[in-house]
Amino acid sequence: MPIAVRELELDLDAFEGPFDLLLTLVLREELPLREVDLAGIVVAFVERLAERDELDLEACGEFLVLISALLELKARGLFPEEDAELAELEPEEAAEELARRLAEYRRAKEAAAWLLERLGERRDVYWRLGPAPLAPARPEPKLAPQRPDKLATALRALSVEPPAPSLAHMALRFPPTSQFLERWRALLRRRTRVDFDQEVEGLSRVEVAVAFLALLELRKQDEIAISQPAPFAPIRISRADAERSLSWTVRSA
Amino acid sequence: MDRPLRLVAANPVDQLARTIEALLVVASQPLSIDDLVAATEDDSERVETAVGLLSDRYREGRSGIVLEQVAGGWAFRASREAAEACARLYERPVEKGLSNAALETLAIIAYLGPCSRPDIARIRGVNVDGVVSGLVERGLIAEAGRENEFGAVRYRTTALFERVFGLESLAALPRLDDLGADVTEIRARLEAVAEKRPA
Amino acid sequence: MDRPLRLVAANPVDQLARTIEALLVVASQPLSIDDLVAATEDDSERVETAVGLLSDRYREGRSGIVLEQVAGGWAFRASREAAEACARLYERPVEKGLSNAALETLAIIAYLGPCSRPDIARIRGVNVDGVVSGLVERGLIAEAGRENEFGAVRYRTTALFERVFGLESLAALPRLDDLGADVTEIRARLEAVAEKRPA
Repeated sequence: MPIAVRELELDLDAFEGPFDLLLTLVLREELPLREVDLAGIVVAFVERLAERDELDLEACGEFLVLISALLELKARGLFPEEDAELAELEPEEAAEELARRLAEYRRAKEAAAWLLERLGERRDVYWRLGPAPLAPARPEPKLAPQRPDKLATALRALSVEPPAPSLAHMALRFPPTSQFLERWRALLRRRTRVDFDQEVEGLSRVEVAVAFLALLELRKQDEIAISQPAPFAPIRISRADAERSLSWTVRSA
Repeated sequence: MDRPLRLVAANPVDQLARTIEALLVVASQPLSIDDLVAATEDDSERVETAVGLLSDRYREGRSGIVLEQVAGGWAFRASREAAEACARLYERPVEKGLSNAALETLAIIAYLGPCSRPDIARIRGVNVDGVVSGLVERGLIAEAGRENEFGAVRYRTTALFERVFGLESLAALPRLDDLGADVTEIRARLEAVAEKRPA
Repeated sequence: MDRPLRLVAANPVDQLARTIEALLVVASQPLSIDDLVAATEDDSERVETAVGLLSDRYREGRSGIVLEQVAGGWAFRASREAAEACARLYERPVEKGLSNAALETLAIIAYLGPCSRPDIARIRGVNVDGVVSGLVERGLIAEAGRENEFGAVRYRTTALFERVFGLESLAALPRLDDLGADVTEIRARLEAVAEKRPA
C-alpha cells in the first residue's frame, strides 16, 4: 500500500489535521504560512516512511513537490522585498500558481501512467530496429552550399550572456542540483563513506536542501546507499558498489 | 480483343501493391502515403487503395507479417502471435527499463511540445539532466533548437517514440483534460475536503 | 476419425511458417536455420519445410517481398521489379541547411580547432554525442587523434566542410575579433557564458 501523502496526519503548533486540509487552508489564506512549521511536516512524513520496510519513492516524489511548493510560498512571504518581481506577485496569485503547478504535475503523472499502460499493450509487438538486412545501400547525404557567416553567427550567439531568468513561473533560484551531484560523486570517488552533516557544514539552508535533493537523486540512480539510525541522527552516505547490501532503511528511535 | 481482358485480370493495383510491399520491407521507418507516392511515382488515390489491400492481406491472425499504421505512416511488424518466438531472439533496447521519471519526462515533452530541461524540471520538481540525456540516447527525444537565440536547448519527441508507444501521431495522445483535474477542480477538491472535516 | 483429418486440414507447418515470417520481418540480419529453430523451439526438419513453403510464397514475380538465401541464412529483400522505386526511396534530397545543433557544433570545431565531445558539450550546455556522430557520418568532421594518450577523441573539420562553406581554408572564416583576440580568449568567453546559461 503506497503512502497517501495528502492524508498524512499532522500535529503542529499552528495546525492539527491531514496534510490535504493544511494545503486547503493555505490556499484559502485561512492559515498564514509563516506560522506553519514546515520542518514539522517533514518529520511527520519521515516518521510515516519509517513505519515501512521499503522506501516509497512515489510518495517521496509527491511529498517533495508539495513541500517545495510550500517552502517556495513561505520564502516568498518571508522575503517579499528581496526581488521586485517576486514582490509583485500577490499572495493570491502565488496560491493560484501553487494550485496550477500541483495540477500540472498531477497531469504529467497521469500522462506517464497512460504511457506505461500503452507500453504494456505493445509488449507483444515486435518490429525491426535498424536497416533491413538486404536493403539497398544508402547514398551519401548531399548538402547544399552554405554561407560561412552562419558559423560566425552561431558562435556569436553562444557568446552572448543569457538574459536574466524569468521569474514569472516562480522558480526558486536554487543552485543547480547537478553541481551537488558532481560534488558528491567526486567525494565518493575518494572516500567510500561520508557523513552528511559534516560535508554540508557552513552551507546555507537552501544549499543544504539542494545537497540533500542531489543525494536522493544519486540514491534513485543506485549510485549510493543512505542510512540514518533515527530521525535527526547523522545521515551516512556510502558508495553503492562499496556496500551493495546496505539498503536505505529509516527506523524511528 | 484479348488485351483489355488481360489487363483487367492482372489488376494493375496489384502490381502497385507488390511494389509497396517491397518498399515497406526494406524501409527503416514507417512510410507515409506521400513517401509511397514519391517512390512509386503513382497517384495517391491508387496508393491508398493498394495500402488498403495490403493491410487486409497482412493482418493479425492471417499472416505473421502485420501492416500497421503508426508514427505518421505505414510499417510492417511481427504478429502478436509470434511475440514469444521474437522475445527469444530480440531485445527491446528502447523501452527496456524506462523509469517512472523517464515516462513523466516523456509525457511532459510529448504534451507540451518542444521544451527545455528547466521547463521539465519546473514541473517535475527535480533535476532532469540525467533523465533527458538517457532519453536522447534511447532516441525517444531529440534536440529541437533553443528556447530563444541564447536560451536552453529544447527537446521534442521522435518518430521512434510514436512507434514504441504505438501512436499514429502525437494527436493520438489522450486529451489531458480527460486525465487530470484543472486548477479550479483541484482547488474545489481541496476545499471540499476542508469542509468535510469537523472543525 | 475426425481428428487426424482436422489436424491435416489445419496444416501445423502453416502456423510455424507464420512465426518464421514474423521473425524474418523483425530481423536486421539474415537468420540461419539454427536461429529459427532456437526462436521457434521447433525441430529443424519442420523449420526447413516451413522455410521452403515461404520461399515459394515469397518469390520473384509473385510477391514484392522476396525470401532469399544468403551466406548467413535467410532474409527478406525487395523484389527486382521494385528496384527503381526502392532507389527513389533511398535517394536523399539535397539538404538545404543544417540544424541549429549541427551548426553550433561545426562553428565550435571550426573556430576553436580540434575539440573533443566534452569540450563541445561544455560550451553548448548539452550532450553532443548524437550531433557529433551525425556530422562524422556526413563527412563534415573527422577524428583528429586524442587529447592525450587516454583522453577523449578530438574532431576537426574536413575538406568537404570547407567545400560546402565555400572556404579556401579555415583561415578564411569570418573574423570574430569582437569576441576575443585569439582562440584561447574566445574559448574562455564561450565557457564562461555556458556556465551562466540555464541547463
